[in-house]
Amino acid sequence: MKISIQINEGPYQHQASDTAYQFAKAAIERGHEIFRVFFYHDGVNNASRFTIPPQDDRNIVNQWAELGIKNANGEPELVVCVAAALRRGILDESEAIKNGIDCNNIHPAFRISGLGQLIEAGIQSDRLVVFGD
Amino acid sequence: MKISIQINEGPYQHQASDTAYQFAKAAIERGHEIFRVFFYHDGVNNASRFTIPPQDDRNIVNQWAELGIKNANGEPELVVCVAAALRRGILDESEAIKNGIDCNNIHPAFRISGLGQLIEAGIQSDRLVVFGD
Amino acid sequence: MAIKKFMYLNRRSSFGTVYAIESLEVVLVAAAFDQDVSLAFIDDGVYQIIEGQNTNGIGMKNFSKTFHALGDYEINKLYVSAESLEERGLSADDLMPLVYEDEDDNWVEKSSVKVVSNAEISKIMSKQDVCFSF
Amino acid sequence: MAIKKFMYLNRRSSFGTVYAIESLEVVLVAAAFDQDVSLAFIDDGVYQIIEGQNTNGIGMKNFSKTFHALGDYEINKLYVSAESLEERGLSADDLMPLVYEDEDDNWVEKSSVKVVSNAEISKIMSKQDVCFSF
Amino acid sequence: MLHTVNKSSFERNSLKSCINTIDDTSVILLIEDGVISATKNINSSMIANLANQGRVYALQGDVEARGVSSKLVDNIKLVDYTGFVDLVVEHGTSVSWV
Amino acid sequence: MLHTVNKSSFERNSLKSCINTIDDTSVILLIEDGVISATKNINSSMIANLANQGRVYALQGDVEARGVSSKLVDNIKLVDYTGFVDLVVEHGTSVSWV
Repeated sequence: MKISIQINEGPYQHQASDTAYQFAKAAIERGHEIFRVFFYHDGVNNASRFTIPPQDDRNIVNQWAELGIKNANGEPELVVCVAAALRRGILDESEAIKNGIDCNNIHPAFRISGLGQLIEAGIQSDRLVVFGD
Repeated sequence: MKISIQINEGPYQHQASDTAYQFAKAAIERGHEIFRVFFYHDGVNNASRFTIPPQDDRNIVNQWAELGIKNANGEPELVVCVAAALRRGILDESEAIKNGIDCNNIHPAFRISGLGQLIEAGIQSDRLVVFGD
Repeated sequence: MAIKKFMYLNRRSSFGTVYAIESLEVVLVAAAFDQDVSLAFIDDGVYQIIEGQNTNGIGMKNFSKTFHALGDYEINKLYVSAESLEERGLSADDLMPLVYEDEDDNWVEKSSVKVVSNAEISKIMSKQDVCFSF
Repeated sequence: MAIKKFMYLNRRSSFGTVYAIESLEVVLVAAAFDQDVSLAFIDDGVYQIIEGQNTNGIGMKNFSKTFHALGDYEINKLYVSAESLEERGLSADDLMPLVYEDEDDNWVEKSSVKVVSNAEISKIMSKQDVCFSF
Repeated sequence: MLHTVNKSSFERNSLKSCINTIDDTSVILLIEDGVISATKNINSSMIANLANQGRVYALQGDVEARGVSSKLVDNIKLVDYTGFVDLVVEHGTSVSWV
Repeated sequence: MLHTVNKSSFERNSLKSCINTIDDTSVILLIEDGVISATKNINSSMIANLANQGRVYALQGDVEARGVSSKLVDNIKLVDYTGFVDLVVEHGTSVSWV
């Protein structure tokens, strides 16, 4: 089955991203396809390549990245909502340049796109599961 | 009176930072001293200089910065907990270099420091008010 | 492409958290996709469409007017829990008069807001393909 | 410098949100400041110190053992709401046996956990100079 | 003491816990979504008595934002942010029921 | 349908709202702090009947993390993350009571 996931909360503060990750991993192991993971609200903070958790703790951003969720064109299907991301300071190279900021902080396993990608995930997938606060 | 503030949530997702800002502004206008604002948990995300809210919305990070809360040595007293910040990807230059990251994202009106600064704020201030989820 | 039924479940009030405004942003985008869209307002979500919101005192954007735009996008199924209203001492009269023009009925202006029981919301929910919660 | 009375108010369980572990991190730092420290566990906060937590299944750090270290830092006033325990079907026997050695009483090992009524927590709270909530 | 509550009594248990724990001299300030608890609703009995004693405040900006100015329980005292600051100064230790 | 609830019935109203709204064929999966509602406590009557009908699941990892394995209401079905995936696949549309 094609399953998509929406994540509304950032890493560490709430368990949402942890649970969603365990769910996505289990779904893949079960032979399902994760069509897309859409990071919305504070969920966009899961995409920061700047996170440095303590050594004895899990690295949530890297866990997501290592799942390697991509589409047939090899593009990441860990998708970060652009409006929510800008509001919270998650930038890719193009948004950084556009806004005159010297640097980006998005992890390369993620990509920034519009809210239409969430609707599309709902249309294209057999199931959509939301994880939030 | 000396008043300190603890903020547990990031910008936009929760009203906590907005309310704390309005409170701090009113306290200063009332002639009180804001001894320190300590950003903990997701509160550290208030310190990102990368945030770009929509043009018709408030810029919470800049609002805090414009309050210009500093100590007698001219150092910012908008203090971000280092452990919480690293976990969530808020870095100053020194932490970025130490962790091999090419860039920092902290707004210059804030500084990163340890949890001891929160305890010290509790000791030194006449009042401490917490804003959270 | 088959039309899917999408429900947006709104359970929180507007300014304490960002969920309400960012939910509305999704709904407006969804309008472009020609799907079947319903909004459910239960629990404190009913406060999202209460009449007379004024954010001057809190320095935040008053986006409640944006709900009036939904009708123009043919989003006109806003289900409000009667029980949630009643528990909160509210009635349908306290809500914003959100309307749409019915193209199948000579463009007559009709109300988009339907106050229904939880049992009815349950039935409507059961027919959805996708439920977004914020 | 005068000693101040600090209370840490814990109202949430351990793994659903980060507040519990980051609160404990503050308490451990506070120990170095020689202030008077009390911890209150009410509502779902009582689950923070329940015996037998095992996080193997959720991929998160089990920091519950860290509570055992508090006694070594002379943090030995852990007040647990009797009403909160009872509502949750729990009793003092379900809690971790957290102890300290009393330097004023020949280093006898004593319990750091005191199950008290909300009325008693209220009295203790009234005497605090600072209350941290997470 | 000053106790602040920032969530609706419908969504969370924080107001109930606060009321269960405060002493006779404490006051409550409802802020953010907490002002929903200042309205006449099925939970109003939780605060009606305290309000009659003049011990319940609500942040005016939050009340107006939520469109409930005309629906408040009797004897709730409205304050602005300056009033919030004054309450913090007057009432000693602050406890946030976040 | 599958309804997930991730908060304790003591802290929030989400379980109550879920139960008030679901139809007779829906099942509930308690995850994260939601598993607290799977324990024997003063709120247990909310789910006891649904559990007896075999319609209440709880995520085992979350139950064990919170140390409440021995305190569950009768007939709660424990699942791991794979079981969670299977519930999503079997029960059609998922609703998250976040």
